[in-house]
Amino acid sequence: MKKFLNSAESFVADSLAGLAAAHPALRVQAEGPDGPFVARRAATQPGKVALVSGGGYGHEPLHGGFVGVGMLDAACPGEVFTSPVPGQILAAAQAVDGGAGVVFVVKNYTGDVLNFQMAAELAAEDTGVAVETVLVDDDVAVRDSTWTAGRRGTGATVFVEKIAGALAERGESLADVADMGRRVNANSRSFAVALTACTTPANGKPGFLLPEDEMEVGVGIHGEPGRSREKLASAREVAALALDAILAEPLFGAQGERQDGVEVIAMVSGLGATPLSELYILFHEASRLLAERDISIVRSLVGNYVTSLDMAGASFTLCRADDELLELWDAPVNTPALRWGL
Amino acid sequence: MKKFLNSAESFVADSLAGLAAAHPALRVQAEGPDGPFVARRAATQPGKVALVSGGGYGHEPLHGGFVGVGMLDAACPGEVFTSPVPGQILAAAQAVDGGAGVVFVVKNYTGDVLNFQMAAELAAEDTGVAVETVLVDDDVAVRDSTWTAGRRGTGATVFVEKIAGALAERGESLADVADMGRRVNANSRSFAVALTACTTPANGKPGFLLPEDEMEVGVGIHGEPGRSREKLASAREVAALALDAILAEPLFGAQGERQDGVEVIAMVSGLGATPLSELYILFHEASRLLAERDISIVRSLVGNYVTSLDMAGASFTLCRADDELLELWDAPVNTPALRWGL
Amino acid sequence: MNTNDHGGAGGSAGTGLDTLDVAAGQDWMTAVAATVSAHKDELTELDAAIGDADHGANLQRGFTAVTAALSGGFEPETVGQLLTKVGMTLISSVGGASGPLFGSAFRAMGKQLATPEADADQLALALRAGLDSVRALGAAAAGDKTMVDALTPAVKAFDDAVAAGLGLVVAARAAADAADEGARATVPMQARKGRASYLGERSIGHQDPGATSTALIFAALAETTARAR
Amino acid sequence: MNTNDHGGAGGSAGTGLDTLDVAAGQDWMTAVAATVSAHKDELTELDAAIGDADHGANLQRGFTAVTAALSGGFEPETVGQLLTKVGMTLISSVGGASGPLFGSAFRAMGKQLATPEADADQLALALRAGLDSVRALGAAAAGDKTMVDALTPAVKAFDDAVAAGLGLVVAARAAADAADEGARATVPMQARKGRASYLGERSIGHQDPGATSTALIFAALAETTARAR
Ligand SMILES: Nc1ncnc2c1ncn2[C@@H]1O[C@H](COP(=O)(O)OP(=O)(O)O)[C@@H](O)[C@H]1O
Ligand SMILES: Nc1ncnc2c1ncn2[C@@H]1O[C@H](COP(=O)(O)OP(=O)(O)O)[C@@H](O)[C@H]1O
Ligand SMILES: [Mg+2]
Ligand SMILES: [Mg+2]
Ligand SMILES: [Mg+2]
Ligand SMILES: [Mg+2]
Repeated sequence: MKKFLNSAESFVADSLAGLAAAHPALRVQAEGPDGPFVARRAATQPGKVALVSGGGYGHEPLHGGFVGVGMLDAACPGEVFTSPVPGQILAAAQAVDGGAGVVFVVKNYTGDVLNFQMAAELAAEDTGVAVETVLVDDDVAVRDSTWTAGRRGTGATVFVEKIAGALAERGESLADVADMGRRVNANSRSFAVALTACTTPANGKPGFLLPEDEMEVGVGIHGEPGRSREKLASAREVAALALDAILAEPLFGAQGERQDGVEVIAMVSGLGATPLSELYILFHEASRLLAERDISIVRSLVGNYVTSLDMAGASFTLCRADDELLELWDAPVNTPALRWGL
Repeated sequence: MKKFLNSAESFVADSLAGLAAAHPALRVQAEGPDGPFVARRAATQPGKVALVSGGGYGHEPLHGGFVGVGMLDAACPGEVFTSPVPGQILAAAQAVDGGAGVVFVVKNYTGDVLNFQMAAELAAEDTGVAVETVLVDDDVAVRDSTWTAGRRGTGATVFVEKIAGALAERGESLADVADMGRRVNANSRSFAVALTACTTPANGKPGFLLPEDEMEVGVGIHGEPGRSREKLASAREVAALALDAILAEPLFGAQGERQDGVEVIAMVSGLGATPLSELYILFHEASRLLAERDISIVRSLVGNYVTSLDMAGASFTLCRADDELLELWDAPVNTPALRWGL
Repeated sequence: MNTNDHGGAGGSAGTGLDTLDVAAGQDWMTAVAATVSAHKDELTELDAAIGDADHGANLQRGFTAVTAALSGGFEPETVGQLLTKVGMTLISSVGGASGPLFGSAFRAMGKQLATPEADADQLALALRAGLDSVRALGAAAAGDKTMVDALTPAVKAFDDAVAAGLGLVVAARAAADAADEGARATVPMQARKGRASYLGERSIGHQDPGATSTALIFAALAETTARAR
Repeated sequence: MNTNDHGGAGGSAGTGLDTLDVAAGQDWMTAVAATVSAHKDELTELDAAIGDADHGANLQRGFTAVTAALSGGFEPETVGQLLTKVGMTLISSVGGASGPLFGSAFRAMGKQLATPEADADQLALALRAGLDSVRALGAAAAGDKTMVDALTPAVKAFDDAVAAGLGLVVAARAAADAADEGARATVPMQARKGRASYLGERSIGHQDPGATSTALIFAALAETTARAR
């Protein structure tokens, strides 16, 4: 295993210590009965709805890198690829509640869902903190059905956290902020492709072995194999494959037709080990393909936003936008990984 | 070779097209007799000194990602790891000159030095554009001597571009902006360690092979091997190794002594394939080591800023700061890769 | 992986325990912690194939925390208090899917056992409550390729043995065997719950990690009860 | 790598060229483009070992551009115009260290050859000017493990042959052999200029890519001049 670390056991704690050292505007509550969690150093403005997210470690900058004005109030990192525990989530919620309640932004994985659900129950039973939960489930690589765990939450999390975070900053109500989060999720779809597996510090070896000329198509962000293994394809083909899967969703209009007037926020996120130069190539191809369908990219992110440790690969996320969403998108934000207007 | 690309030949052009698509505030002059270069879409304010940098492709976000208000006016990308050519640099300089002259920020590599030098000569001979050149040579892994090509330019480039860019934005003179760039360079030192080699699209295979339990110490950003090959070490040891090399420089005070009052801007940059979680671990260790010597980190960057394609590794850069440098560091900047206050 | 490598212990009704008291409950947890540690890498590898390669680390972290929680001056008066503590500790230390699921199973069992010494009938009811709580929380049905596929046959085998009057040792052994068989039966299943469901058909051909660790927990129970005190 | 694989062409004074006219100059460049393409991967691999793995691609791009520049209706009247064009084209298409260095070498040669047909003496002077300009620009001395270590002995061998009255074909052959030998002599050197200098002692044991391509350029000259028209 080739990683910069001191030990698998201290991976998360050491990394959080680095986050704290690098970002004085954040405070990191250390591991323990009340942690770990990352929060803004400044207390929540009374009356402002707080946003708390979290999930397994290994997706940086998600979620700790999105804590700050205009986005999250706190993030709860679990162990690598392991959801945080209820006590930790509850502690974060209590720490950042400004009296107006807390929105949990939860990626749809059984572990995250159950642990946040237990935290919400504890909050209801033992504290006065009102909680609403927004489930993020944007990954179209997962064939959804009522009988399964449903789609995974991936790239749309960034959009949900940014846009609902901006609404919270305006002083809107718990219900409204949560509804906005749900709306952004409903408007968003993702698809990812991997060129290599990732290696968890605890496991020490790649989750799977991929020959030089193959790629995993429809992967998630936890190192699991994807829907299928295919021959390595050009950037153009990879972008087409991902966008075809995403645009098959009725959300983006009838398939095969030109979509005059459809506007999207587009993200191409690296999965951890793919350099920016390649992400721009994918974004170029994606923007060509969308232009062909008359879908306009009105805002975009290209970079490492939702990653999977050291996996080489990229995810594509589109969020169908409207004026309200765009206004909230453009609102000032000041976090380690997303910053503008401040 | 596992990369998202269409062809080795179109790698740079496709990637620049993606940069252009993602950042409407930038314009990308396509390849050709006058290109490629990346420039701000808005014309240079008359009287503002323009900053032009450039170098081989493969170091993204350097340099194109640092074009924007408060930093560069234009960046000239060469082919992968190949410096740009004089005509391209001259075209960029002419395009962004606002009448107050142009500062070339040049990383100290023979190719970059010669090509920028020729461009400067052409500017002097054929145009009215006044040019000053700032050479960046911060990499202490290279044993310097009057007989060699000198130290490489790496991480300090970001500091030079940010701080000199801020001074230019204030309307200072060509000589002053260039001097500031030189001062930042003189105040900065870097050291990098690689866990894997990188693969250029044209070559298609890694530049060297590194066993699972070894690392290259003192590498540059062009895939060349480092000063020595060592057994893989812990994050703590890697940080110590890098900082020992950097702090051996008299710039940071007498060695072994506590350095009360020494303030630095610190950067830990990934080399391309190293995830943020690991960079934070390294930053944590670096901040501990500096604290032990009473050196204060007053500003910091942790992320992928100066990369080497898909190399796994990290570089450490320290810039000895003072009030003037910090004020310029804190000045507003709006580029794809560095943004605050705007 | 054959999870039945519990090292001897025949389980003939004569030599082991008739009831599970607090001390035996603690022994059970010690045995679980040991077997989880011993099988950590195997659990992780099963999870790497169809999940996210953390199940071994998750359970080791959890049962290390359980061991610590039970040793640090904690003196439960009832088996229920013990198992509730186990459940709470798992919930607060494991995370992931398995933390809340195993955690609530132990909590549900704990609720049923407000006694310093549980007999086989009481344990049967408690195990059933544990299963019910996993099903209520995770909404997995039999055949979904989850821990439910080991838990369900284990609880049934325990029930059947108790109903047949065979006593704790035999019931625990029967449950362990059934759990192991149930775990192995997940191999050909296509996952419909948990991370493995994301793989669709590609989940077929791999044994479910949570079902496997469930079998380890039952094997530890069989081992503990079979041991003469 | 033996860069002398110029395929036949003995170089006996009788069969080849006595002078280099514009057409022969063009042939030379065609031959350089061909040999650079043929050796692209080898040049890249040499550069991968002690540099940045782009020398093959750089020169292929450069001489492809040269070929295009010379074919597109460009009709130079003097050898100087031709070589100046070659130099300008290399400067504007190669980048890296080798672009300006080779480019100014050809430009400096071009300045010396304001004639439709250069004889061996004129060429000797021009080659010397090329070497001088590389040394002025790159500041590399003999032994620094750069193209200078192929260029210097090549120019000297050319000079010596011309001074001995041996004519163009023999001079070019001698220069090519000397360049090749010079390139191979870079193997044990420790680099003091260019990227390879960053490696310190680790640069020892590898042949310099720029010296190697220099030898290819001289081999192409020998081949071109040796060929009967
Ligand atoms: N909905 C569910 N119901 C029952 N068991 C489940 C469910 N989802 C997952 N599991 C079990 O949890 C196991 C995975 O646990 P673990 O790896 O620790 O958590 P995670 O999947 O969050 O990484 C699976 O092997 C499966 O047996
Ligand atoms: N200062 C110098 N003087 C002469 N030749 C040099 C100098 N620096 C580098 N070179 C030559 O340039 C060659 C490298 O060219 P190339 O790989 O195309 O450029 P780069 O080093 O910029 O990638 C080296 O092998 C060496 O022969
Ligand atoms: Mg997990
Ligand atoms: Mg180069
Ligand atoms: Mg798991
Ligand atoms: Mg090179």
